[in-house]
Amino acid sequence: MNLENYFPVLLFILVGIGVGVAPQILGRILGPHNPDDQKLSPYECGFEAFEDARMKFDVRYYLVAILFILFDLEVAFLVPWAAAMREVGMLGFWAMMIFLGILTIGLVFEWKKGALDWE
Amino acid sequence: MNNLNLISVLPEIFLAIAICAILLIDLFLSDAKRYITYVLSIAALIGSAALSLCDFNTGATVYGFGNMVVSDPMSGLLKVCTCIAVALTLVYSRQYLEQREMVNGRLGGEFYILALFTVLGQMVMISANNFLIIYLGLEMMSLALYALVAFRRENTAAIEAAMKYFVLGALASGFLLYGISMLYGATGSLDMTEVARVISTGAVNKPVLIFGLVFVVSGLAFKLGAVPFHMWVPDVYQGAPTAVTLMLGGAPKLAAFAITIRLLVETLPALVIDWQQMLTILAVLSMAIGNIAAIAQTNIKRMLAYSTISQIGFILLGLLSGIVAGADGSTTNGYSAAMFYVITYVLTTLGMFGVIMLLSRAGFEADNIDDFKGLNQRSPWFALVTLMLMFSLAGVPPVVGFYAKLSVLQAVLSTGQIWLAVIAVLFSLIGAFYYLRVVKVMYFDEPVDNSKIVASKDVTVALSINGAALLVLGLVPGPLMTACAAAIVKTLAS
Amino acid sequence: MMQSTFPLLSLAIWLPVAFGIFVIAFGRDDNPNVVRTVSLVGAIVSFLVTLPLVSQFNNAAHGMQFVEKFKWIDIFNINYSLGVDGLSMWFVVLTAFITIFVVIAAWEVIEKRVAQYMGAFLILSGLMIGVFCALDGLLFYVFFESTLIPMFIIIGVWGGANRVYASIKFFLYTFFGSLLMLVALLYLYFKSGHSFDILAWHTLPLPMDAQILIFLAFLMAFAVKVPMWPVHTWLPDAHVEAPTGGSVVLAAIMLKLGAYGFLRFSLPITPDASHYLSGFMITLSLIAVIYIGLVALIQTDMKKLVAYSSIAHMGFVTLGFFMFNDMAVQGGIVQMISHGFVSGAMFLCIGVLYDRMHTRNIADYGGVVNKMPKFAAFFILFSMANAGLPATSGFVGEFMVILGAVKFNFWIGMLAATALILGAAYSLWLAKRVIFGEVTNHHVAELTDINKREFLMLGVLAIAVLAMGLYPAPFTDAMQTSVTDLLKHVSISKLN
Amino acid sequence: MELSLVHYLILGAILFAISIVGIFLNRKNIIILLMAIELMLLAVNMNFVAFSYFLGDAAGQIFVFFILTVAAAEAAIGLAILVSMFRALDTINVEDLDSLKG
Amino acid sequence: MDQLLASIHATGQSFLGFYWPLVWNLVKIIAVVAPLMGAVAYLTLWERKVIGWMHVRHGPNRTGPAGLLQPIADGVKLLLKEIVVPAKSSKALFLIAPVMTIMPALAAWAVIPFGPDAALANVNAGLLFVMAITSLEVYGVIVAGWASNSKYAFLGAMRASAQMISYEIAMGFVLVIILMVSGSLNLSEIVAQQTTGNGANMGLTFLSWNWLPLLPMFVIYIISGTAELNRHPFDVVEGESEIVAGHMVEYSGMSFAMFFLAEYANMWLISIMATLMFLGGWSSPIDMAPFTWIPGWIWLGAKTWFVVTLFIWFRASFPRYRYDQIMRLGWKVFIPLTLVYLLIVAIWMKTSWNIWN
Repeated sequence: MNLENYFPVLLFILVGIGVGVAPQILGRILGPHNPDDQKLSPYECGFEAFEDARMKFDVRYYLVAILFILFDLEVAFLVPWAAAMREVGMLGFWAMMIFLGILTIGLVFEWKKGALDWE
Repeated sequence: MNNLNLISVLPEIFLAIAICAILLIDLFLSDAKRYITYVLSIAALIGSAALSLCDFNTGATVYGFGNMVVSDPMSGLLKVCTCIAVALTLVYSRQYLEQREMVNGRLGGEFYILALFTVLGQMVMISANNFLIIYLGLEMMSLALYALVAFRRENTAAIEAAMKYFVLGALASGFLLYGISMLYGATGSLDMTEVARVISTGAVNKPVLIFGLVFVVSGLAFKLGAVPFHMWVPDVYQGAPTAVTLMLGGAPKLAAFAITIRLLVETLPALVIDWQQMLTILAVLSMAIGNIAAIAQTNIKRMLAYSTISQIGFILLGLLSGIVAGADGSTTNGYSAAMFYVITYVLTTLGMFGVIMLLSRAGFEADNIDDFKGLNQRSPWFALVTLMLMFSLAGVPPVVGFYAKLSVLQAVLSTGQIWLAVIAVLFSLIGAFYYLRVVKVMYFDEPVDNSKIVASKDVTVALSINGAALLVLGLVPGPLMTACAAAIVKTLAS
Repeated sequence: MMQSTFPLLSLAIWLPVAFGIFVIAFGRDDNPNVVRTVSLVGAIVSFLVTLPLVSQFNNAAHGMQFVEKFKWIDIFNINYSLGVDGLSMWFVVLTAFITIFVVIAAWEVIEKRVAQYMGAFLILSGLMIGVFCALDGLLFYVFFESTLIPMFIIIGVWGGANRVYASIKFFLYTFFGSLLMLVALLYLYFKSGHSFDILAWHTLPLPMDAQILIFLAFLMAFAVKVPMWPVHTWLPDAHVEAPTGGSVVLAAIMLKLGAYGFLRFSLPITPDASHYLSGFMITLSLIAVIYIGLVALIQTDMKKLVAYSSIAHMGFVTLGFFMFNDMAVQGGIVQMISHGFVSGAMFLCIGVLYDRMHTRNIADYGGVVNKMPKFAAFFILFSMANAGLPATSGFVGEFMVILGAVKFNFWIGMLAATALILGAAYSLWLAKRVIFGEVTNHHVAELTDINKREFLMLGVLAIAVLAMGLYPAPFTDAMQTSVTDLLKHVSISKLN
Repeated sequence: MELSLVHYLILGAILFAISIVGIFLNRKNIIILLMAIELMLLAVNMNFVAFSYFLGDAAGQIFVFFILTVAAAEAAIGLAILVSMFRALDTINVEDLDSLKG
Repeated sequence: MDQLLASIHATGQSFLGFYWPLVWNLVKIIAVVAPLMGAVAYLTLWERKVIGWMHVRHGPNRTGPAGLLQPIADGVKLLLKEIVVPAKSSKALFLIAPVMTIMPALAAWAVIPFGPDAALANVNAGLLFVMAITSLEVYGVIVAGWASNSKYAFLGAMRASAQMISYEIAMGFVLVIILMVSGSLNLSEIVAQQTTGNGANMGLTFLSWNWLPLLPMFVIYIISGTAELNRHPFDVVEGESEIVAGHMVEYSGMSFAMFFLAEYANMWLISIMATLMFLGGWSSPIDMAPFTWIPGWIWLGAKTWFVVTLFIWFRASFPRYRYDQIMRLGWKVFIPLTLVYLLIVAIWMKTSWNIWN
């Protein structure tokens, strides 16, 4: 393992954070700072907020998240296979075909169950 | 992957294909035709059982998928039992599920499919010869079970049970995995045959191994529901829909038994002294807590949960008194005794929850022991079946539960642990008390509600066969015992 | 051993069981008479098949007769092995015999779930015969334990007000005892090189401490069943709450299972421990005989009184067994058989009264003779037999035991003999209070005498009691050889 | 300082211990419970990767791959149950899971 | 050139010793970030200009010649604005969210090669790294929405995250297909692979670029990229008419600018990725005289600029999608399509017509 190659990556991440933090501090210093109640209230088209903004939300968002996890993992499985595709031979090929077949069945299942419908 | 040997996992492959097919077919069925899913599921299980039976009959040990899986007599027998157990579960549950709209409408036949997935997971576990496969099988089963427990998501008890089951189940997997990681670190392999070989050469770090063993045993104890890792069992049994309770109280025990054998007996025979001690503690505690706590229960599912814990104690008792090497084919030993115990226990549990579901109706769960009041007057036949089940659990001859206890006790005594046998016997006396209580309410009390018990033909037949099987096995336990012994001997010899 | 060509014992065991299952499976409560008739036929047929045992029994032969042996559970080397000798032969017949009366006694009395009642008794009968016939330790245990299930149900379902308590107590007491026996059986199994053969165990050398532990384990099982003081407390409850048939079977047969166990297991397998602990056993027996006799005296409930008297009588039996001489042991066995008739008859009598008055309280009766002369005659007869007056079967057994006891130790003989007086006291006093005197109340005044069915039933038993009292030879002759063999065996130490 | 196998194992053990403490001592929020479970699996992964690297055996890393996958599936189900629970009980407090007892 | 580098290294080493690699890498990073920031700034101007032209307007033209100083003026203005932190918000998270948004947008550039061997970190798993770090983008969005404690922000964040992850799957598939055909996760090698093949042999390198055999994937990548960026026509998350500005509604001043910067940095990132993966990176389209004179980085820049302009073009051309349509497109069109195409490519590669040997 040569982790040295990843050192710039780490550094870049730190710089990225720096680029995020510095302007905000700068803005804080340079900009005015005179808050009042109206300014600090959440945007509500002029109404007072009725309830906590962190309300119950549509379960479909959550469903999307779950489906995403599953499909994304599938991608994660595909990546090493794809990288080694030339080496794994026919057995590897068919193994992945079966994997994808099962996945397709899953997709069909979700589709038919309406998990992919938004309205 | 030089030896793919698909033949070694033919039952699993068949079942996997069947699941995919059923999943797709079910999508296109209307509620009126949902029974097709049911029939197909049963057919898939029977087919899988038949294939496993063929495996068992050949008596050969076949490794497949680059030694990832193994098909040996033990796996064959356990797989047959698993398939039959879940098939029976489905038969018993059908009416229950239909009445609670768990197999129609929005959910479709998902219940059946999840049930099949649990079977697949169990079969994978049973056949595993690699830590990875054990884990995958375990999770395939557990994930499906988590979902099943939470299947009635408007039911608060079920949801609570699901949450508890999930958290502690995941915890158990974590323990098991942590232990496995240690074993892997100490031996450098995930292949269980290889691990056993490496350990036998002695070139391993013993403390790391022991450390791993502790976690492995804890993880297994969690899955089996042995004290002090049992806290999920009562809550989950009680909270889950009865059909699901059966699904997780029955067949999974077989798989848990299988991985216990695979992990402890096949992989770590060198540490037998260590894990036998741990199992002794678990066994005694399980029998004690299980039996004593069961007495106080008024909810029959909860009572059966504690009863399960105590029975697990007995199974562990068998496991800890096995002899790792040197068993010849003519005698039985602790492992085959435990195997016989677990198989007959599953059979009994199936019947018991079958009866509970039978008594439940739409909008009414026969959850309390009091709901069994006067069953003999409402339906003498089912009361008789329940009587058999209860006495089997209590270990009273001539029902098969007795022979299970007998073979375990004889295994315990064969290793000279008389005090352990006496403790076991005393706790089974305590156990007899709460089983008797069920018989008491069925036979001695007047029925509270006189409504007729509606049982469909298939349930009646299945329950009758189940009850009769207990009796028949009680009268001629020999063949099954011999089968278990042969399976264990051949499996451990290879 | 003589291997029999015809499976007589199997037939004796499984015929009633088969009838029982048939009755339970197909009997319907809407025409109970059919059920009753079928059951009676079953009981009679089952009895008839046991008769060849008597006629073909070879009094002179040593060892087991009518032997059957098949492999059962191969892997444990457990055999389906049956056989009877002089110790057990009569009990097979007795069991089948008593079952007939149980069926008859229930004829009009049991109205709810007749099929289950009859079926349970038939099955129970078969299982108890199995206990007496089993020559394999595990088979014995299976039969021994299986009897609990039907009895539990019988007491619990058709019993009296406090039946739940009684039945559970009955079950747990006996279950507890037998579980320890199971451990002992398994221990012997290993000691004998993986064999459950009781006869092989008889010759198995055992060290003293092992013998004592095994003896105590067996004692737990059998003492509860007999029952011996101080583990007898389940019996009065069970008897009081059980239906008449239940009490009859309990007293007549079930108690004998325990006593029989001493003969078949404790004495021959652990002879040294038996000798060593004989003083202890004798003490317990004497306590049972005397103390329980006194307790019986003060009972106000008829059934309870008879129940305590049963315990006292069974004390005689165990007393006899631990004298280690021919006379006493034979006396014990005769006493067992006789008690089977007598106590059965006593409970049937009480059942007759209870069916009419629905009370078992002695104080509620009095002057019954005025209304039920035929019944009174029987009652007096059985009470006398219970007291052990000469010319009744009760006399033979007790007399032999006392003789044997005197031979063993005079003072023990004396103490046992005092029990005869006690027995006379509580039995006859019971008779006096219930039967004689003026008609005490209008309930008694409304009593009707026994009908043909009851007359037949009590009459046959009366004949049996008298016959055995006057001519006990068939019984003693049959057991002579076996008892001698047993004692010879017991006198040889197994220690080395 | 050179990182040895033991360092990784200790890190793994610490993570594992934290997760267990999180599961057993946490009485407030089930989400924390779920996170603790994930942490536990990560501790295991840490072990596997460390062993795998120091043993020069790829099998351990493959195992990690599978653990990650399963952990995701597990998290999905766990969250699904959590959502159902919130809808049914209107709470995600651990302490409110108390209707089943005895 | 090499000599110059060597002497710089030697000098640096002698002055800074152990810390020299750090400093040198910082220098390189700044060499990437600074132009990037410039590009981002001027992308906003370019966008406004292009849209203006398409609307037949002038676009910004007051600040500086032809409006060239407009981005600077915007920047200064934002810098001088007050950063309002709403009273009900989770303060810490509220301020961290912009950082979490901009960080991945920048860090991904660590592995982007600007020429053969001209990447900051020429790591083997470059493609994977980009996939991984861009996935973090969604955290910034959801944290911003959550921390604001405002309904609009919350809803916007929900929508945005759902949309982003939906399209990420399709994108992932596309990347896997690229990986299959190039057999490497290293971005330089992915580019290098595109300069081989039949087309390249004939001198027509652009025919060997992945865009041709993988044309559907290229299209899907571009569209998914648009959706990932929450840009028009997939900008329902900040759809001004519905939920004002989505997760950014409560932000102001520099905090707001961070989101803005991140979006445009990501635009560049997606564009350069598309260029690297489908358009042959720095290779010239035709392997002959006038084209090969132009240095690779200019080709790269030009291609990237072309793709970026595509995004702007979309914005000006398409009406906004409804949310359900967006989700349907992602799940029911793109995922099956990419899955099928993955199978096709896999089989293709197993046949004798395989063009990616």
